[in-house]
Amino acid sequence: MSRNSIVFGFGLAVALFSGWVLFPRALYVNQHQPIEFRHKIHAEKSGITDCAQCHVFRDDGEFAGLPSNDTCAGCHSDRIGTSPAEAKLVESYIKPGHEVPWLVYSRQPANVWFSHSIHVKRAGLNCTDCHGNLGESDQMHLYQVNRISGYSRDIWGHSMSRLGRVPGDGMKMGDCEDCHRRHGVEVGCLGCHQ
Amino acid sequence: MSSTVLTDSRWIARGAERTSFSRFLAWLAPWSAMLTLGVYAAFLCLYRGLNQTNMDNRFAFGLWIFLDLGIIALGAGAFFTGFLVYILKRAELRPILNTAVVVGFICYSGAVAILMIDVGQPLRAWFTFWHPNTHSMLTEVTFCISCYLLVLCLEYIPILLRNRQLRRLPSFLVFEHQLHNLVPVLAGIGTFLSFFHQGSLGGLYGVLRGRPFAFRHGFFIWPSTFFLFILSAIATGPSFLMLVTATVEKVTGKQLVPQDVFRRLGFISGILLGIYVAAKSIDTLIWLNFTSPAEGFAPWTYYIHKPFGTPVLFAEIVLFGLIPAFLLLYRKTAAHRGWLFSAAALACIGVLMNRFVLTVQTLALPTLPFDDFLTYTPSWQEVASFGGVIAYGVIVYSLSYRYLSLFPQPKGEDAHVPRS
Amino acid sequence: MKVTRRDLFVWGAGAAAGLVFTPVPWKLLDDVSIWTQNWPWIPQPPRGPVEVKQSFCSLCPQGCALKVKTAGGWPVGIAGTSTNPLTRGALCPLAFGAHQLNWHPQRVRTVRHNGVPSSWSDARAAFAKACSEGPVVIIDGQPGRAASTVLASFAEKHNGSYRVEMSPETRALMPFESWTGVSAFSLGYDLENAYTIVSFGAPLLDGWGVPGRFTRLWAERAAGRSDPQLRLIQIEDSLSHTASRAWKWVNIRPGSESAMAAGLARALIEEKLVSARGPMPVITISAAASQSGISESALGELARTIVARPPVLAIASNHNPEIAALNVVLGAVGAHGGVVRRSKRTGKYIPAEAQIPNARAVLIDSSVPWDFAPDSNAEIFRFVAWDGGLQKCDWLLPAAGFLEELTDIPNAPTSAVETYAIAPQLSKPQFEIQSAAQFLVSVDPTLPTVEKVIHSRCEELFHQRAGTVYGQEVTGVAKFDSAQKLEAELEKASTWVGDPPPPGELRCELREWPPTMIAESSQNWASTWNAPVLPPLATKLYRESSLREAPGRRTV
Amino acid sequence: MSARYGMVIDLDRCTGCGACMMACAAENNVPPLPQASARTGLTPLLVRKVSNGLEGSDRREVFIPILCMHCEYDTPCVHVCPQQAVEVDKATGIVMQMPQRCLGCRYCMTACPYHARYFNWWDPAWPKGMEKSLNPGVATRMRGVVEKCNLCHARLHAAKEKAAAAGKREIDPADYVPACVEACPARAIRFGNLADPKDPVAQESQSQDAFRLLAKLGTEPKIYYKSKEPWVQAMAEPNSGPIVEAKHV
Repeated sequence: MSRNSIVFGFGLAVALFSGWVLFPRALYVNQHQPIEFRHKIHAEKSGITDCAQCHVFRDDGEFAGLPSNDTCAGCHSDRIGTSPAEAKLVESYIKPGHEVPWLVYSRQPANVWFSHSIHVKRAGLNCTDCHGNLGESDQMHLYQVNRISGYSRDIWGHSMSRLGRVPGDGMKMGDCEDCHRRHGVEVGCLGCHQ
Repeated sequence: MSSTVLTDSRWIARGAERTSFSRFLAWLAPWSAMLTLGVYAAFLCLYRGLNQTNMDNRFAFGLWIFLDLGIIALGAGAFFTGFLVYILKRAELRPILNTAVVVGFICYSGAVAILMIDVGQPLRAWFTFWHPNTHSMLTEVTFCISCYLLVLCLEYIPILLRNRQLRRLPSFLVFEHQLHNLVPVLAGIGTFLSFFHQGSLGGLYGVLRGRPFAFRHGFFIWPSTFFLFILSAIATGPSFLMLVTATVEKVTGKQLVPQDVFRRLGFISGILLGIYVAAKSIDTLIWLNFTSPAEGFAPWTYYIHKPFGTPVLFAEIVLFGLIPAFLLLYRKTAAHRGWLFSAAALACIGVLMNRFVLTVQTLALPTLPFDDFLTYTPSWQEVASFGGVIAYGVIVYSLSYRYLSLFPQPKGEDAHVPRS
Repeated sequence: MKVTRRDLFVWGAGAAAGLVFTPVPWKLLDDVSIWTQNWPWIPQPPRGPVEVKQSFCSLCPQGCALKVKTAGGWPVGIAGTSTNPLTRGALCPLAFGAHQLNWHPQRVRTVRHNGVPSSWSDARAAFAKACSEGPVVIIDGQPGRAASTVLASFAEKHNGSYRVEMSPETRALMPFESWTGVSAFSLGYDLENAYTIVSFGAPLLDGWGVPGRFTRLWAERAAGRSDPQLRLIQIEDSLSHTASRAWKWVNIRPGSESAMAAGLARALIEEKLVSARGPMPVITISAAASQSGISESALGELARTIVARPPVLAIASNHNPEIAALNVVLGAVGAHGGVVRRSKRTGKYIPAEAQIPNARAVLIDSSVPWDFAPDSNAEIFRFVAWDGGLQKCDWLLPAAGFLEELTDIPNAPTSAVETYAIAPQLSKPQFEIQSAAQFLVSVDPTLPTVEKVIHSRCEELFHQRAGTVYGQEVTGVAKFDSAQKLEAELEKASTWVGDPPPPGELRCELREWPPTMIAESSQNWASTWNAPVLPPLATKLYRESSLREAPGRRTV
Repeated sequence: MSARYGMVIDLDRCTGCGACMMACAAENNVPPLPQASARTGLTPLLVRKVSNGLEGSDRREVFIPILCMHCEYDTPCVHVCPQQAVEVDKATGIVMQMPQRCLGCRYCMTACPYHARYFNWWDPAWPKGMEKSLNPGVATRMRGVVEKCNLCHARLHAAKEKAAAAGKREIDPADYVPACVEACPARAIRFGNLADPKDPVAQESQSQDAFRLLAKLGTEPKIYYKSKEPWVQAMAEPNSGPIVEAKHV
C-alpha cells in the first residue's frame, strides 16, 4: 500500500509541477516594446503630470489611446537627450514618419467596445483604476502574448490562479463585470460588445 | 500458437462459445468501413463548417436532430429496465439488463457525438455549463444527457471489468465490486435524469410559441410534449430491446434469454403504448381545437402540404400506436413470436415517426402568410455521419457481446447472472 | 526495483488527479474558446480615427451628395447628405456599397495593351502617334464637367470630334432639342409642380433621375393615398417596381408605348380635351387600342383621367418622339409643371453613335457606360476603373475608382434648376491611375487642367452673383465677398443652385406628327450607372432576395 | 428612463429599391459570399416581394422589409438559447444577439416565426483588400454562429459616447438612427421610442392602418407595418387568401 501511495504521490507531484511551472512558460511568448519607453522619466523630466496630456481625448469624445508620432514629435522632433531609446524613436520612427508599433498591454479584441469617455468623463474613473500604476512605472514590463488566444498576458493577469490581482493586472470580461456589479451598473452584452 | 495475453481466445469468457476470430473480423469489416466514412464526413463538417450539410436558415435543424431524438427515445430501454429491475424489483428482467445498458450507452454516446458535430462552435459548447440559461429546454437536455451518459459509463464499466483478462487485475476487481454495489443507486439517478431529458427533448419543440405546429400548452413550465415524450420513450424502449436481443439471437443462432422475458417486455411496452396513444390523442384534439386556433393558425393548413397530409397523423397514432399496443396486449398475438416482434417493430417505427414529424414537419411548414412550404434533402456528409453512428453502435455491441458476458451463460464457470 | 504494470496505472491516476488541480485544463479550455472568437483568418475592420466627410457620387450622371464615414483614411460607410436640396439625403441602393468597389476583383490595376500589361508612357506615345496620323473621336459620358472641357478642347485643337454618350433620361429629352433648338442638356422636368405624371415605362421609382427628388416627392404627395396630390400613371408592359407603386397601372403590350402615346394624343384632340396644338396623329384610336391591347373605351377613359388634374407631364423611358409630341399636345412644353429650360449655358452635343467610321483613334472616358461598345476599326483607348469584360479595346487604361479623384458635378439630367458642385477626393488611389483629362493634359500640356477649369467656373459663378450655395448653412452667392471664398465653400462639397428660370422660356411647335420609333426597354438602378460591376454586396443581396435578378455580367 | 425602440414601416411607401438592405449589410459588415444562396445567405434586413396572387392587370405587388421584430413578451429566441447569447436589453427593449457567446445550435432560428435569424454557414470573406472598407464599429462574425438585426448597435454606441463626451446621460435621439431608416429614400421606415407617447412613431403605431405580423402569437413584436390596402393588411395573420411570394417574372 505504501508503495502505491508513493507512486501516486509522485504522479501527483509531476502533474502539479508541470501544470503550475512549465505550462505558463510554454503558453506565453515574450515580446519587447519597440522602444524602451519610461513613463517615470517623462513625468520627472518634462513635468507631465496628467495622463491626458499625451493620451488625449479627441473632440468627438473618442479616446485617442496611445499618442501618435506628432504628439511625441512635440518634444522629440529632434534628439533632445542622449538615450539610445530616444535616438531610435527619432531616427527610425519620427523622421521617416512611421508610427511606433507599441505593444498594448490592455488591447481588447475587435468584438469589444469600450468607451473611455463614458468611464472617465461620466463615471469619473481614474486611469489607475484599470491601468494600475503603469503611469508611474520606471520602465515598461515584459509583454507576453498568449500563443493560443493572441491576448496579452495582462488580460488574464500575471498569476495563473488569478488570485491577488491588483488594478491593471487582469482585464477579462469577468473583471469588467465585477466592477459593474459593484457599482450597480447594468449593461447588456452589446453594452460592451460590438 | 503461443497463447499470449493478446490472443483473442484468452479474452473470451471461459466456456462461452464464440465464432472464430477471422469470421468475427469479417463481420466487423463492412461496419468499420461505414464508420470510417462517417468519421471522414464528420471531419469535413468540423473542418469546413456546416456548409457541408444541406441545412439552411429555415431548415436550421435536419437529419441529425431527428437522429438524436430518435435514438435517445429508443435508448430509453436502458434506464427503464434498470428502473424495473432495481426500483420495482422485477427480477425476471435481469437477463437483458446488461444488453439494456450497452444499448443505452451506444445510443447516448452516439447522440452526443452527433450533437458535437451539429453545433457550429463545438469548442464553445461548454459555455452552456458556465453561463447556463435556466429557462432553456436545451440547457436541461444538455445537463441531463451529459450526466446520464456519465451514469451509463459507470454502469458499463463493471460489465467491462468482468472481462476475463481485465478482472485479473485485483484493483480492477475491487473497483468493479464497489461500482456494482452502486448500480442500484445509479439506476435510480439514471431514471431521474432520463425522465427529465426525455421530457425536455419533447419540451424542446413544445415551447416553440413561434411554431404553432409544435407549440403545446402544458402545466407549470412543461408543455404536454414533455410528458408525451417520456411516455413514448419508455413505451418503445423495451420493444427496441426485444428487437435487439432477438436480432442477436438470430445472428448468433443461440437462445440467449428465456422467452418469457420477451413476452414480459412486450406486455410492459403494450400497456405503456396504450396509455401513450390515449394521451397523444387527447393532446392532439386539444391542440387542433384550442391551442393552434388561438395562435391564429387554422389547423387544416398544416395538412395541405404533401407529403405531410392527415394520413401521417393517422399512421402515427393508429397504425404505429394503437395497433402495436393491441398486438402486444392481446394474449393470442402476444404469444406468437412473429406477431410479438412485428408489433415491437411497429412501435419503434411509431416513435421514430413521431420524432420525425415534430422535428422536420415543424420546420417545413410556413409561418408567415407569404412563406412557402420548404423541403430539404440531407447531404451525403449528413447521411454518412448518421451511418457512422449506426456502424459505431453495431461494432461496440459486437465487441461487447464477444468479449463480455452480456447474457446469462448456460454453462461454464463464468456463467454470470448479475448478483442481487 | 522493478516497475510493474500496476505502478503505471497508479502513477497515471496520481498524475490525472494532480492535473485537475493545475491551470492546464481550465486555462486551455478558456483560451481555445477565445481563439474561436478571434480566428486569425477572419478579417476585422481597420482601427483608426473615424471621421465624417462630404462628397458626391460620380458613378452615374445624377451626382448624388454623399456623407462618407472614413476610418484610417479609407471610406467605411456611405449615407446621403440630408442638407442637400436636390438629393435630400436619399441615395440609390448601389451607392451604399460603392466604397467596396475600389477593391472589386475586376478593378483595372495596370495599363493593358491588348490584354498584356503595359505602361502609361507607352499608352501616351501610342495616343500621340495616333493623333498625328488621323482624326480622333473623344467620347464623354457626363458632359459639363471640368474634365469634359479638357476632353472637348483637346478634340478641338487636334481636329478630332467630341461626342457624348447620353443617359436614357437625356435621350428622352432629345426630340425637344430638335424641335426647340435648345440643348437636351439644358432641359428638365418641373416635377415639383406637376399634378399628373404619365410615365411610359420610365422607372421613375426605380433608377430614374435623382432618387432624392422623385422618390421623396412621390412619397410625400402620393404614396398610399387614394386621391393623391400627385397622380402617377404608369403605362408599362409589366408590373415593374414603379407600376406596382403607381396610382394607376395601365398594362399594355410590349413595345406599344408609341402607339399608346399617339392614341392618347388623338383621343385628347378628338374629344377636345385639350386646345389642339399641332398636327393630328396618323394612327386611329382603334388601331392604337388594338396595338396596345386595351379597349377603345379604356383608352378614352385614360385620356380623360390624364387631363383631369393638370398640369400634366408625360415621361418617356428613352428617346421616343411620339411621347414627346404628346407633351406638346398636352401643352406641357415650357409650361409650369412641364418640360422646362433650366439654363442658357450648355450647348448642343454630337451624340455618340456606336458606328464610328474613318477615325484613327477613339478615346473613351471612364464616365461612359461600359455597355457603349464603339463599332470601329480605329485604335480604342478606353479609360475605365473596372473591367466588365467582353469588350474590344486596344488600350485599357486604369481610371479613378470611387472617390479616388477630385471632380466637379454638373447638372443632373432632368433637373429643373441649374446646379454645380465639387466632389473632393476621399480615398487614396491604390494603383497608378489617371483620368482621361489628366492623360490628355500630359499629351498636350497647353490644355487647362481640371483644377484650373473648376477654378474658372467658380470665378464665373461668383461674377454672375446669382444662385444660392447649400452647405452647412444656406448662403446667397451675392453674400460671398470673393471667388476664393466661394470656391473654398464649394470644395467642402456644398452645392450651388441657380435661380429657377422664368416660365415660358421654351416655345415648341410641331410641324407634322413624328414617325414611330421602337421604344427601348426601361432600365433600373443596376443598369443606369456607368460602372460595369456592382458592389459585391448588391450582387449578393439581389441574389438572396426576390427583388430582382442581379444582372448576370455584374458579379462579384 | 428606459426606452422601447421600434419601427413603423409604411408598406405603401416602399418602392422595393433595396437601399435599406444595402445600408444594413454595409453597416453590419455582412460578407458578400458568392457561394451563399437565398436560403443560406445573410440578410439581417430582407425586403420580400409579395403579390396578391392574381395575374394580368389585377396583379398587385408589395414589398415587405423583414427584420428582427424585437419581440417584447416571451421573446421566442431569448428563452430557448441555452447559454444566454440572446437577451432583451432592459434599457432599450432591443433583442440582442451575441455571436461571440453563441455556440451555433440554431435552436433560436427554429424558434423565430419570422425567419429573421441567420446562420454563418461559411467563414466571412471579402475580395482582397476590401476589409479596409469594413465598418470599425462592428466586429465581423466567425462561421458557425447565429446573427440578426441588433438595431445598428454601433450607432447607439456612438450616440452614447457622444453624449458622455458632452457630459450628458441621455442620448440625443437624432444621433441614434439605424442604417435602414437613414437610407430609405421614401422614408417608409420610421424609427422611434414606442414607450414615449409623444413620439410620432409611437402614435403612428397605434393608427388605424398599422398592424404587426403574426400578432396572435402574442410575442408583442416592436416592428409595426402600415398600409391602406386591405389585401396588404390581410397579411398580418396567416390563412387569409392567396398571398404568395412573388418570383422573378
